[in-house]
Amino acid sequence: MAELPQMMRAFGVTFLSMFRKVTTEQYPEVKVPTQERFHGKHQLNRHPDGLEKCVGCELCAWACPADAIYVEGASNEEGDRFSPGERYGRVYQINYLRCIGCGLCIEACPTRALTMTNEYELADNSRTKLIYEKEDLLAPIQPGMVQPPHSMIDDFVAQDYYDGKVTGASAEQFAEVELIKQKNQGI
Amino acid sequence: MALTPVLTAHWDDPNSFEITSYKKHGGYVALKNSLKMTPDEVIGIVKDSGLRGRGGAGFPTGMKWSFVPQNDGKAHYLVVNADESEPGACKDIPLMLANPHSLVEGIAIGSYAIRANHAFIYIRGEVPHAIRRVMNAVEQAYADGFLGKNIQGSGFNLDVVVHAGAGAYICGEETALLDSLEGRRGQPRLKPPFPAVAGLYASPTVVNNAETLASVPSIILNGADWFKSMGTEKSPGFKLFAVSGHVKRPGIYEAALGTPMSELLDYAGGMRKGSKLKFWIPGGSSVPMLTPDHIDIPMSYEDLSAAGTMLGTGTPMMFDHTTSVVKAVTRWLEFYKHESCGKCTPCREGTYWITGVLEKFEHGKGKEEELEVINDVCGQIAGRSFCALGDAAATPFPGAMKYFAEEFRQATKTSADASFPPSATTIFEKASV
Amino acid sequence: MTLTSDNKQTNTENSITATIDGIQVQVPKGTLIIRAAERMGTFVPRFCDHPALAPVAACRMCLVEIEGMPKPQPSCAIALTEGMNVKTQMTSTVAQEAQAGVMEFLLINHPLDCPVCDKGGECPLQNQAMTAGRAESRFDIEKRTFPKPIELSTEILLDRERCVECARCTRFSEEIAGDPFIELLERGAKQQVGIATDEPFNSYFSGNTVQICPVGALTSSSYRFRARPFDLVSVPTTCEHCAAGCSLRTDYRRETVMRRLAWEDPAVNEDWNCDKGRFAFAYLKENRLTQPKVRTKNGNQVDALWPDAIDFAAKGILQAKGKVGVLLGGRLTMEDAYAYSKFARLALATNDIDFRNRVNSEEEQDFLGSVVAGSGGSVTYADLEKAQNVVLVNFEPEEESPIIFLRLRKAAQKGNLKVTAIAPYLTRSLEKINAEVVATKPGDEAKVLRGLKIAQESIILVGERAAATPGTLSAVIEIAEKTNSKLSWIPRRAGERGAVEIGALPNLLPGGRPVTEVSARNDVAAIWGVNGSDIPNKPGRNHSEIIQAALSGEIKALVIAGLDVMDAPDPQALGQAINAVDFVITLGIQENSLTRYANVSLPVAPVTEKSGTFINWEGRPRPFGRAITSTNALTDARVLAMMAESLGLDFGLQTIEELRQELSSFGSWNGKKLDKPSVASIGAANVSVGSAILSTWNLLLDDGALQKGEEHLAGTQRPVVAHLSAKTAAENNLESGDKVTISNSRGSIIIKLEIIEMVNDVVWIPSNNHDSKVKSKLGAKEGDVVTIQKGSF
Amino acid sequence: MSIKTITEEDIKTLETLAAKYPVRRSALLPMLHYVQSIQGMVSPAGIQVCARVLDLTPAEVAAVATFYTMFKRFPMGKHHIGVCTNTLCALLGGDELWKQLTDILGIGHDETTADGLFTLERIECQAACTVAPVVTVNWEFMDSMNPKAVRELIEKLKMGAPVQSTRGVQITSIAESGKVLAGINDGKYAESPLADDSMLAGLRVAKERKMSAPTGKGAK
Repeated sequence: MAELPQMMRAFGVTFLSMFRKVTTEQYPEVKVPTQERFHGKHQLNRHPDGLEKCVGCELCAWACPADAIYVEGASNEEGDRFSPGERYGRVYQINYLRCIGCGLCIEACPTRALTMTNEYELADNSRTKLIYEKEDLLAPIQPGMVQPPHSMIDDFVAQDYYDGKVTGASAEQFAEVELIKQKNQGI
Repeated sequence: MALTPVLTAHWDDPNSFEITSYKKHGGYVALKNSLKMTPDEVIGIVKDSGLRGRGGAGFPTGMKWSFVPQNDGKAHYLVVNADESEPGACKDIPLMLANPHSLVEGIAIGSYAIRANHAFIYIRGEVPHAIRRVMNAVEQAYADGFLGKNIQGSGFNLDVVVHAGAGAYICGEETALLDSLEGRRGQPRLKPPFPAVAGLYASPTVVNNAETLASVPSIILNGADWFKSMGTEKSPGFKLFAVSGHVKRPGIYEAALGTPMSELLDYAGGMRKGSKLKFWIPGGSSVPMLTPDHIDIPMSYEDLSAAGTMLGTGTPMMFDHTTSVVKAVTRWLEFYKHESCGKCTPCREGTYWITGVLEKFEHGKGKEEELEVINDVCGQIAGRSFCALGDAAATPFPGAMKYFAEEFRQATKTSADASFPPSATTIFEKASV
Repeated sequence: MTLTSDNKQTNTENSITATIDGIQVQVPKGTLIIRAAERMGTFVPRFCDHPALAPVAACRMCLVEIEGMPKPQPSCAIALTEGMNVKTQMTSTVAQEAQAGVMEFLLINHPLDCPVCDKGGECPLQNQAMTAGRAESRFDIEKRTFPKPIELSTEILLDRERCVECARCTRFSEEIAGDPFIELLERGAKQQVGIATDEPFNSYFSGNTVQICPVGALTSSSYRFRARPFDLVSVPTTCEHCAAGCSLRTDYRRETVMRRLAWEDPAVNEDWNCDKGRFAFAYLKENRLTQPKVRTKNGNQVDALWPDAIDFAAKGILQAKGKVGVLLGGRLTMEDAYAYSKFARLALATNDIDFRNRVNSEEEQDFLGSVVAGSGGSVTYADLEKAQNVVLVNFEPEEESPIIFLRLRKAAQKGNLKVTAIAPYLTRSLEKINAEVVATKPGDEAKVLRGLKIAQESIILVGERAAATPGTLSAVIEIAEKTNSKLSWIPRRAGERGAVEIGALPNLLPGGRPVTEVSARNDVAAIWGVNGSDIPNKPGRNHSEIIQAALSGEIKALVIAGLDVMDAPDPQALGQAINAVDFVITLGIQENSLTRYANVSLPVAPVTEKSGTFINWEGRPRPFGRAITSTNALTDARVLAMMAESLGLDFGLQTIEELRQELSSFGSWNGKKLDKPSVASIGAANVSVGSAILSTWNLLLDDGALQKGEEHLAGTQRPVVAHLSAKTAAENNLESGDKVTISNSRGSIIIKLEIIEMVNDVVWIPSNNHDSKVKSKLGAKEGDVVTIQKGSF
Repeated sequence: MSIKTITEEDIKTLETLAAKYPVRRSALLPMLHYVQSIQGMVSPAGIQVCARVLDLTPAEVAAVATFYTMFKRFPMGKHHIGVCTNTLCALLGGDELWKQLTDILGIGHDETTADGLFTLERIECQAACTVAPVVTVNWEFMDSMNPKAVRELIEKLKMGAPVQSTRGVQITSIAESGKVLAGINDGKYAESPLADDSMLAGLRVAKERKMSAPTGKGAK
């Protein structure tokens, strides 16, 4: 019975494993956080007053090796402003069937408008649903922000936004958006 | 050397600007004599005299005249550059105030020599008083038959128009002046073609400084040898030296070229009381500055050139020990920035840049490494700009750094006004404040 | 290495040898250093330099070292001379440092807004900053800023922060276009491009400034922020607007045309094009027809499948065979027009075909058949540039063929061209080509021409409006022959010359062959694979006659293609004709009043979606390929081929290759041509106080169908005013600024009056701008008498 | 302030100015001087008029008008006060005078007082360095100024009291000098003294020290 000790050793492995921590993930019941820098779903960020950071420059689209991003710019007009400065991204689409999560788009973004979240649940049963539109990608309005379109903060120029001088929406901006809301309800 | 009043000889005559006074002292005889010669003979005398342009560049006048093509069937023009705007220069305007007829006569002789029937006197617009005197002189000369049709029965016709500028230093550059005279923005033109071939209205044109032309009648009258008996071999003749600054008696001193600065300073009564010379500039802000060490330098084209500077307009500015070099240089650069025409990149952007940085130094906020940047920027302008204005703008700073680098380093900590209180620099009498 | 302008043997007398970067070069005398270097493969960076503009050496970017010269020199302004030794940035640190210095200066005040700048990605400043710029800026004081952008016109925007003051735009406007409406303002660091407070940059050539701007300072409203250059697909195309035949570059993305640019073509448009050619393409998207429609028995138009629509159409015209008229517009490609020409003769057995949807006459038909068709390139752009004398008859170059205007201006600027214009007055554009005007009343052209001393071997350019006044074209031929002058006919639309060449006229078969000549018919029949007798031998009806015949019932069906009803000489009559006939087939790209009337409306491809050829006024073929390939739009020729097939004909022409093959087999016609017209002039009408002779032409920018949808461009239209001479105005008690009513029995136009120096008894108004719509409101043409009256009714 | 309109009479004057030159466009600077003397500025309307007379586009005229600093695109006051703050004048007291004038008048560079009396401008070198620091009134020179003289000058101008320029004419208004600059002689060339001390400084020393130029053939 020279094999017995060997067998025992083998069973020992099994036995000890019973006390090890299980590695099975209980997804989707339990969602394990990703690594901090995981390349997940994209997000289009906002300035602290709610204006969009995206200027519609298409550099992300140009950088994308998978041709997954489509952007169309447009002019900010007085009374119809979405970002500081002259230009904003009117159309913004990311096709997650194509996206390879490489993050080159993030590096290309000149305004830090585009970043990646840790959100990884990017599956669906329809191809069209996997083309995310701008509203799917925009960061939510946080307290202190107002939903564009609205003006820049009084006396501020676009550069002030890039210089980080904006900390939140001003009273005028709140009032402006409120006024528009009321007008729309009136109609 | 000595003072040689020729142009200024009769300025103390209460009516020196009237034709009667001018004629009394031999005025317009030179014109009559010239009209008896052939144009080429007139050019010959001026060539022989070695007269060099008094506007700054010092180009031989006779040679300039001889470049004009003859018998080409085109109209020729003589244009007088009386756009005196160089910081420090103040000789043409006093000349036109006190003795405008010498200029008018010079124009008539010059026009005859280059076969021009049309002359223009381009005077900067900020001096209506001088313009009045010149307009009057021209009218008087017409009335006495020294201008107009068939001058003195010679068959030579000449019309002279007095034309006022409107505030642009760049119009002192001859091609910019021509553009301005054509009713355009005074921006310099591409050369070639040179004005002698295609100048005003694309016709052969000579552009002469006012003092240059005013010197011509005396040369015609007294001969080239007389003229050459004054001055040095390469810088013959007399010149109006306008000495300004912290001297006892600022003013116009007409002396032979080559007169040492120390001598001129002596005529001007020396530096003001209790002060000592810190630096001086021989001929306008566009030429590099000198120090008291150079005070014995002869004021001639060649000697100043050898000293690394230039005669320029021959109008020395003398600054005493109370003066902040940083402030002086900053102001000059502000001037060049203001006067840059904008046509070429180095001058337009370079003056904007240097001025911005120098202003920090003036307020004691410069950084030492920026001195190197300014120096580089000056190097990027010099020799690369379209016209000489860029070169001029790149002159004051390196010139000042050569002698006063320490003062600029000081200006990284202390403002110019703190280091050199303005109250000491001003020349007001206590009583007048 | 030898560099010469062409492959001809180098003429040593006119060439010089010099050294650039150690390489010996031989170039023609007068070649600028920058060009010589470029041709040997060394690109010297530059901003202000442009080969078509006079050198200014302002930007100083192109500084190079020249042996023997103490300072670096601008290579854009100095011609290479014998033995000169030049070192560019490739071999000289002096040059390299000088260029780096200038680049640093250019960038100190330049905003860092490349991501939002329309030029980003195709920007010379951006590119050269990569080759000659520093990685980091040493400039840390405040940048110069300006509010941005400002509108120079409704079409052109200016961002002054981005401007590098190279003055290309202002020099272009002054030197090339002759419209110095933009200028450098202010001075020094504040210098900026701008307009006068009360006069916008409304030049017909303003778009070129956007293209030649080496930075993103000038942008166009229509393209602003619409796409990035790196996201566009560029294809070479030919402009479909006028008969100039400009080469264009069409940039599209996702099957939508984003912008159009001038494509350099030295023989035709050089570096330029006009704003209409550049900006007027929004119509491609307006009211596009995508589906065939047929009218059902109950009178409704419904969508139909192609085979059904084709069958329906074929049946409709079969019923009317022999009584079908074909009305075409002047904008068809040569290939498509040819298909109509063949279809009319073979399928419809008729010569009732005319492409002239505008003023026309039998005299003109004969003129086109005898002088224009098959004449090849009798006059070219190069001829115009070299010409000594040019006579313009009923032709306003800047409005009716702007590239001819640019060539004439170029020649006039050089000072050796004398232009004489037979026109009612000296327009501003005629002034810009130093033209002399022989003030002529419409109708008197023939008389004036005959009385004029015209130099031998002149060039005579006659416009399409000559058809309006009987005898003019006859006189033009007569004078051209008498003075041994070259004669060229300048139509307004891109397709007209091609339509003449392929015989889309009642009296012509392809290649200038008269329908009346039996050998001509046999020639054509052989190619078409039919008998000569199958081709109708009598001249057909022209546009006006077809309409008359439709009204009288002699014509029962109409095939209408590429035609805008508002262009018709009498839109009202055309409308009535359509109502009168039994069956109407329209082929077009847009839904409009015509297609809505049709029994069958068939959508066809616009120029961007097909290949084709326009023959420009010179007779020069301007072939172009298909830009947008993904749509299923069919060409007119393909639709006709389908219809012919449905009629059981062996028609061919299924593909563009097949079409071109067939066209090339025609060769030239050496037989008898049509007789030259010899029509007597009746002279200008006599008018009394209260009436005047109408003079009118289409302005380049007007309310034409192909300019629809481009508001920015429309904003640069010229002011709409009527012109009268001081005498005529006084007789009618009118003053400048008054409102004047111009009317006839049909209707009236109310328009502001501007009194100018012009021939008496004539009133001039634009043909198709705002309220001044001569055809639809008056149904009148040049030379007609109208009533003039102060104020409105 | 209402801007005067340019009359038919003025246009005739502009025409005569244009006629003085072999090429009419040369008269543009004089014409703009004239327009400015009428309107107190070069207004868009003034630019239009010049453009019409010379057959130029308004942009071409604006390009010229904006290049030269003497042409103002805002309405000037009755008197234009210039203070030279270029190096030499500034150091010798120009800066001090500038500060003083801004204080007294309460305005800065290229600004006009509310009463429409004064427009103040920092000006560059006036070619009068021998009489620094220099202040100009309507471009007539006030040589060798000092704070006290500046105070008196402004007071006199405010009161409408006569002020004589040291080199030029009695001060009237900026409109006057504009006409002279346009080339219209007002005949006031002899109104001021011939020359000041600085101009005669050299001659006086020469006479004092018995110096002279060599004698030539001279006028016989």
